[in-house]
Amino acid sequence: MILRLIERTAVFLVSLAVSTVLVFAFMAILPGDPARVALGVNASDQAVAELRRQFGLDRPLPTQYFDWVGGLLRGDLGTSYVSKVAIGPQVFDRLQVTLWLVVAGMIIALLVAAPAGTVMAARHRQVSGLALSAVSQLGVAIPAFLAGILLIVVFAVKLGWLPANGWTPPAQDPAMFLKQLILPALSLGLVQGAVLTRYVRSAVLDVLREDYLRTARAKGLRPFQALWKHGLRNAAVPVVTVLGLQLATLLIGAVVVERVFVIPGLGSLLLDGVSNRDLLLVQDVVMVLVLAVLLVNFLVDVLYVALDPRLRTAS
Amino acid sequence: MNVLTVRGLSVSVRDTTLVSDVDLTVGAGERVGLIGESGSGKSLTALSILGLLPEDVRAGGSVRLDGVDHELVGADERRMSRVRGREIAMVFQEPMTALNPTMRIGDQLVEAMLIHKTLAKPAARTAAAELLERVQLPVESLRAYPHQLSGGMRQRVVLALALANDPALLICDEPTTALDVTVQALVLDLIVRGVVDRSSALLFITHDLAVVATVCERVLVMYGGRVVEAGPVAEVFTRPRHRYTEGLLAASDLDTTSRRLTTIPGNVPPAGKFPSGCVFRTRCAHATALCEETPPWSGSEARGFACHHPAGGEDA
Amino acid sequence: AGSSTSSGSSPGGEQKLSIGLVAEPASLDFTTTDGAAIPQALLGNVYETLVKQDDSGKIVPSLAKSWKVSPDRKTYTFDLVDNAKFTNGKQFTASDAVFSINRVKTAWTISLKSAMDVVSDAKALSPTQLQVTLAKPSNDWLFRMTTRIGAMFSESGVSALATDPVGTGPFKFSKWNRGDSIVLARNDGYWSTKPFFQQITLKYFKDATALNNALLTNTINVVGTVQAPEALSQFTSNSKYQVIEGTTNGEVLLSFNNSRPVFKDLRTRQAIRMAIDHKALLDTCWAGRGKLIGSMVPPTDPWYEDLTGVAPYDLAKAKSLLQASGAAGKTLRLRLPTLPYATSCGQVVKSDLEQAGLKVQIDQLEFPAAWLTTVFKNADYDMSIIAHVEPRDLGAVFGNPKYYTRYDDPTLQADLAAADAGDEATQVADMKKAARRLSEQAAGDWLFLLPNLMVADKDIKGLPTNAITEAFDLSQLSR
Amino acid sequence: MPEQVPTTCELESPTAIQVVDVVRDYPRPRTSLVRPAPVVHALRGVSFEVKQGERFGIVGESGCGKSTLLRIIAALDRATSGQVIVEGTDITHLSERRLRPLRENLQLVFQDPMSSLDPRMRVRDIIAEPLVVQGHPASGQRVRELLEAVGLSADAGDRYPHQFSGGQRQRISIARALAPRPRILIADEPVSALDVSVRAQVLNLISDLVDELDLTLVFVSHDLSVVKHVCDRVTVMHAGQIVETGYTGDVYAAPQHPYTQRLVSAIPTLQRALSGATTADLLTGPTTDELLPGAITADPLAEPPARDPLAEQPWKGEPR
Amino acid sequence: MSRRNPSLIAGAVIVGVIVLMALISFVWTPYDATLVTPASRLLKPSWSHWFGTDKFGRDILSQIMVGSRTTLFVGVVAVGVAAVIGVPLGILAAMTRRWASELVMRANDLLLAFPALLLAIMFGAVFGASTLTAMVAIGIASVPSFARVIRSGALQVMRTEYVLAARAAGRRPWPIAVRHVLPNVTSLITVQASVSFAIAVLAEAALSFLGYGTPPPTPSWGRMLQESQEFLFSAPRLAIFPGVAIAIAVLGFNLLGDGLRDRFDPKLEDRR
Ligand SMILES: Nc1ncnc2c1ncn2[C@@H]1O[C@H](COP(=O)(O)OP(=O)(O)OP(=O)(O)O)[C@@H](O)[C@H]1O
Ligand SMILES: Nc1ncnc2c1ncn2[C@@H]1O[C@H](COP(=O)(O)OP(=O)(O)OP(=O)(O)O)[C@@H](O)[C@H]1O
Ligand SMILES: [Mg+2]
Ligand SMILES: [Mg+2]
Ligand code: NI
Repeated sequence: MILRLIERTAVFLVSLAVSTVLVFAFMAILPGDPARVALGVNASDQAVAELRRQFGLDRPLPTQYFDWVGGLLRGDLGTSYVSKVAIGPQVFDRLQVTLWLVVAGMIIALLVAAPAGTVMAARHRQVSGLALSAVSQLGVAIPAFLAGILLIVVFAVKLGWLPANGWTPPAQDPAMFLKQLILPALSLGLVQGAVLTRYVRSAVLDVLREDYLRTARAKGLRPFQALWKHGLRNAAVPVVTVLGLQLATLLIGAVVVERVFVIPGLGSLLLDGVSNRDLLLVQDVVMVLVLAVLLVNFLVDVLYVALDPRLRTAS
Repeated sequence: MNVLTVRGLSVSVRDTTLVSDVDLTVGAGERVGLIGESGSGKSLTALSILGLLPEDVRAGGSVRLDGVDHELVGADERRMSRVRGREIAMVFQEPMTALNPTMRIGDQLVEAMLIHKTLAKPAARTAAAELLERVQLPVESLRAYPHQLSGGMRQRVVLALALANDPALLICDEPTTALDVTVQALVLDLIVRGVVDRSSALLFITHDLAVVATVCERVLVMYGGRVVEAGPVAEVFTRPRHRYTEGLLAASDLDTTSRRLTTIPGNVPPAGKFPSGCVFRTRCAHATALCEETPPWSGSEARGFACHHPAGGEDA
Repeated sequence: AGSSTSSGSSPGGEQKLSIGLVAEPASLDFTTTDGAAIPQALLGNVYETLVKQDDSGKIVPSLAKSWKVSPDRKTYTFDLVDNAKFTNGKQFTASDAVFSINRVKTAWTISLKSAMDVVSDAKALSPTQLQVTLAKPSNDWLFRMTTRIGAMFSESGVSALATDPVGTGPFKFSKWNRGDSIVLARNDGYWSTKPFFQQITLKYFKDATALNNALLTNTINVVGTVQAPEALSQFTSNSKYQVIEGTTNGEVLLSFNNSRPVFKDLRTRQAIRMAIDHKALLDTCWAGRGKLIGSMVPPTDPWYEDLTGVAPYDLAKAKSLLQASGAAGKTLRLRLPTLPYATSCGQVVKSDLEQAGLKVQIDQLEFPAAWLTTVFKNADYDMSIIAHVEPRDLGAVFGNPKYYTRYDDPTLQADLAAADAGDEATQVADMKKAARRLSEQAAGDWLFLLPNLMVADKDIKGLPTNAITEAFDLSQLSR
Repeated sequence: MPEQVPTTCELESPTAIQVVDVVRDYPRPRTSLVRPAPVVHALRGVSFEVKQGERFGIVGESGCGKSTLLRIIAALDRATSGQVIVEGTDITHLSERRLRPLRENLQLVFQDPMSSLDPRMRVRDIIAEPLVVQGHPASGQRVRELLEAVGLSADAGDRYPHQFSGGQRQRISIARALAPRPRILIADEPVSALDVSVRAQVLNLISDLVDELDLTLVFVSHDLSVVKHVCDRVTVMHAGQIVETGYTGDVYAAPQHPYTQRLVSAIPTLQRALSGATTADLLTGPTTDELLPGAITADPLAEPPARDPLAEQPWKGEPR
Repeated sequence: MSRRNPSLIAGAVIVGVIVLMALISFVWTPYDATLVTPASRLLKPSWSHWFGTDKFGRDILSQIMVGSRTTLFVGVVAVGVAAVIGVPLGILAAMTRRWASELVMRANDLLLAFPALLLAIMFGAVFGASTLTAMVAIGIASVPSFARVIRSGALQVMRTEYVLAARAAGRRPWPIAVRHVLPNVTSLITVQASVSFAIAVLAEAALSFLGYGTPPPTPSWGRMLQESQEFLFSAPRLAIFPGVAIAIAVLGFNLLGDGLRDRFDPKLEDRR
């Protein structure tokens, strides 16, 4: 088990190293000179050259790369070319915002999906199961931003129950934070929940077909008890994978919802960075996202081991 | 006195009848075998006794268990769950998948006893260890997960599970087909000893004539969803009356001095495609127009057959 | 209703206001970072200039109480106020002004700094008197002093311009929640009339609809620039809100790359202007809000003339002109920045021109980066659409052959030079000439002038009708 | 058909297959970065000879290495060490191209009648595949001949495997094996998945064909009674090793090795049962390894763990 | 068989209608979908304009019809890229030696760290925002899921005895891949493709919303939705039609995927 962890950690670290190269290389081919964008269009070539020197953009690419990676290792993400402020704290702040949003969304998704998916599977031949199935199919088909827009129209503009957009850090005003979190988290959560529901359903259906569930019933457990005691943990394994992947894709996928609800998250930072050609910022944000995805995958792997004893034995 | 009484059991899925008109009794401490080739309806018969048929499959007829005051066919889950694992226990065919892979063996055993509150928790743990010992597994197996055990060991765990609450009736559905002969020998012995010690009744399903002959006292032969012949093992296997039983016995006799084996012509039809009347008539060398009528049961329930042209009978 | 707001009067009588705007600045340093968003937030509020423009476009005193121009129009003497203080506690003196003017040439990097090239000398005659000498007479210089070029910095306050601006204005910079808002607080040591609001938050929205929704749900009190004019109806019909409609400096220009052979022919350029039904275009893409102008001059400039009649909509004429010039059937690349009005108008332009016999291929270039590089710097385009929002930018856009319009017209350049050097009357006359020539030569097509559209809570007072400067003057606002 | 008495083949007939000290180790996935990867010793030095025209049986319990051995004989897998000589040619190190004569000469029939036929190919193409691969003209005539030889109607060629019963599928599998006119037929548990009545049909078919075509037969089974019926000679394998080889009748009647003794006694038969044998009688002989306490191990036969649940489900939680 | 598979039927019908609509739009639409006619802007649905018109006076039905071409194009490109790269990769990973296969799958996992939207934005920035670049990016981002599914399917096929039989007959690895493995994973490919199709349609909508998708004036449902935003209160139908179109298309492909999965699922088929 320890060895498996060591192995997974090694894979994680190597993937991380390879991704830094990929991300850096990708940024290097991005057209648009960051110095020129920062200086405006009529800037003299001389001023541009000066700025390039100041940012170290005139050095050979390998030097720039190792400088950047060295900085990352020290936890120093550098200084933005455009706004001239340290990137680290900014990315950290935005990441927090996105994490709140994504985690709240996933919790809602899970709260929706776990019972709905289970009921759908357990009653997949009955009207209630089919109806739920149809609803979730529809949910899957609605883009999150459309859901967001609809939620705003109904709950913010028409009913006026909640603010239409904006973001307040929880430390500043917890009540406002919650109010502003609800709608965006719902629009992420309901749509992701619909997707997740389908996975829960198929995982539970698979488990329902397993022989050991029949054994459990032959022991005298009622169908629901059997599912609860023997099925859920086994069904959790595939669901955890999907959950991990959703969490990872949502970190960037939330950008659409961030746009609709005017939330200063990591995704909007990335979009701003791209349109301002704030190269270093983009590079850092992409790296943070990649790190997050790899980390989530790593954790999912670890969670498997906890869930599935078959993975634990090392003879 | 009969532990299990099955009368006119039929099983059908949508418009196809898979099992029809099965009568079957198992007396206390009696070991009854149910044999037949693949698809003859053995498993469905067993599952309908336990009420564990797959979803869209329906059972009809009557299944009564001694000591249970209600009909088992069509009983609701709540009542059935009290019978399952307590009065009737079952060992399934596939030992590799019958156990929950994420739960320790000990916990699965203890659970079996806690469900029916036959024992309190601490006592159940000791009982679980004893059970393992009975099926000749080391006590350490309590802490093992299923994947750490071999197929034979798992099948013994399943057997231990089934025996946990001293059931009145144990049903084994091909419990050893997935096992090697040496392991099969051990498991068969454990099953027989288990039921004899508890003086439980045993309904043993297999397609292996030799196994059923070794384990059981009485045997029922199924074909095409019907019981075609029944009787004491020694009698059915030495003087078969139904032509199918006769064919089966011949085909499984590998001890012939001839290099060629006797065969039953043709193939087993798929479910629902069995002929009307005598289900065996399309493959029977003795079939006549008479066989288009369903043959009545001849003889008693304890020894009888359903054939218009029985072997060793009037035309002998 | 019912939801809490981030503004409004709190029990202590502290007045707060929240204004929704579209483009968030990338930095707070307009000396090295281009773009209109920084002066919009800081100029006139945090930084002040010696002179400023009033609502009607006239140049009026600000940090300079008065000024005199020498007869040769080359020497300007300013009398400065004596009670202005920077927010870092330093007194504002003439030497700060000298420092600020000289610093433009040495430390600024943005292109606009060239407006200061004409200055040959600046010196402090006394702590309250400043003398600036120009190399040649220039009307434009004094005007540019009303823009960010003329912003007054403290010698000891320029170390962290990007994050910590220091000025003499009615507000001081308080906080920047990046990606969200900039907070300005009242400068209680302000030398002149102190603003009404204690705190003003400038909230930035990338999405026009979100901006409207924020007002509808009381998250903000003012929509600073309406980017979705079609949605205005929901406010006009609601008595809780006031809608302000005025003019701006933003000429939405359908620019031609005049260096391309196809645009060398005057007939082609004229044909394009005539093929476009400007009225219908304004109606479809900006909900009819805005003003049709026939040249590069907004109505608030002294030399404005209505030139919409120079090239009236005439599809038949456009067709025949295109036939005559041989441009009919050619494909032109219309490379649009990703901005709402450009995307919207581009589709109308395409449709109109195609009816006249041209083929138009639309590309979208991400704004600012990709558009600036491709269209603006490399002039790799046939046509584009962009609003030129700098004040009095006719000369900048068409007077310089190296500019992205690549318009090289010696006659026009001569007119512009004369206008800059002459007295006020000459300036107006020459500029009118230039504007008319531009229109007749069809150097581009002026689709319309962006309106100054604002929506605010009914009780907000002091909102400017016209937005003709770079600044958004917050000090006049009250409730 | 005249009845045939099992004949032991003459000793002087030439050797068809010679297996010399074959070892096969399978590496298992590493569990440690430092320790060497654990190894499964599937075969631990197996040697035997099969004469031409002989019917040779191999029995042994699950996992003892029977299939591995067959794969090595058929050059579908490489031995870790040792030699396999088929009709005089050492095939152990031949390149795939030089193996062509072997591929024609030696053909296989597998256990699972479902999994050994490609469900997406017509029976005709399945049977013709060995011919096509080896560049023979795949005439419809030959396919019909083969179908007929295994007792299927000629129109069976147009259908797909799932339209046949288990026994019929096994016939198709046999027809395919016979297509390139092999001299050696290797059958890996060909009847273990079949019902008794079908088993009899298939066993008869194999017997008949082997006689008719004068084939050398290597027949693998875990069921000693089947081997005893089909084969002249048998070798008993246990844990990757051969424990006993001899004429089937002898081995069955008088097993020498303790393992063979246990194996033979564990086989339930009708005769013994009817003469009163009980389950306890199956258990004579030395006890199984399994019975030794503390034998909890990772099951070598366990399926690879469900590491990759994702793989089974297309991912659709993508950007929205 | 499909008699009892409503998902499959519903999915096939919806997808069929979309394909038909796209095909018809090449030869006929009620109006020119890109022609700006200020005179008829913002018309309510009527007999002459069934779905009404947008702010440019363009007929919405015509735009929806032409937009279905974009939708299909998007799906075909994204799924095409994903399948063309992912399927061989998956088969390769199943058929090669352990370390090579491990390498392929690790590279695949790495790609998983670049979610579709991120990749699309980065591609858009480098190669310019267009439907094609966005969809190539989405396609590349879908490669991992294809490769994984195909690999696990191919591994199962590789374990079957008919592959062993083919080898015994003398077939080389690549012919086996083509003759036996590929045909037996086609069902998986089809299922995965229909699901990826749905993902691509959603991604296009999201990207158009962010301004990284289909540039105007090419009609696209995603962009129509984005353009309709300022009319949410005055003319919500502008959002409803494309919104419903997207939802129905995604629903159609998802249903098709589910239906195909049930159709091909051996567990469901073998269930007795
Ligand atoms: N859920 C079901 N739906 C349709 N047919 C079914 C179902 N379950 C079983 N059958 C059919 O019923 C028949 C009898 O099945 P059953 O499982 O009882 O056979 P069996 O005698 O146990 O065979 P085996 O030896 O293969 O286990 C078979 O032909 C089977 O195909
Ligand atoms: N490709 C492989 N990789 C690793 N181990 C293998 C491989 N093939 C076989 N083994 C191992 O080698 C041993 C012998 O396997 P083999 O399949 O030859 O047994 P068998 O006698 O044919 O068993 P069965 O009767 O179950 O078919 C087993 O322990 C098996 O797990
Ligand atoms: Mg069965
Ligand atoms: Mg084997
Ligand atoms: Ni009969």
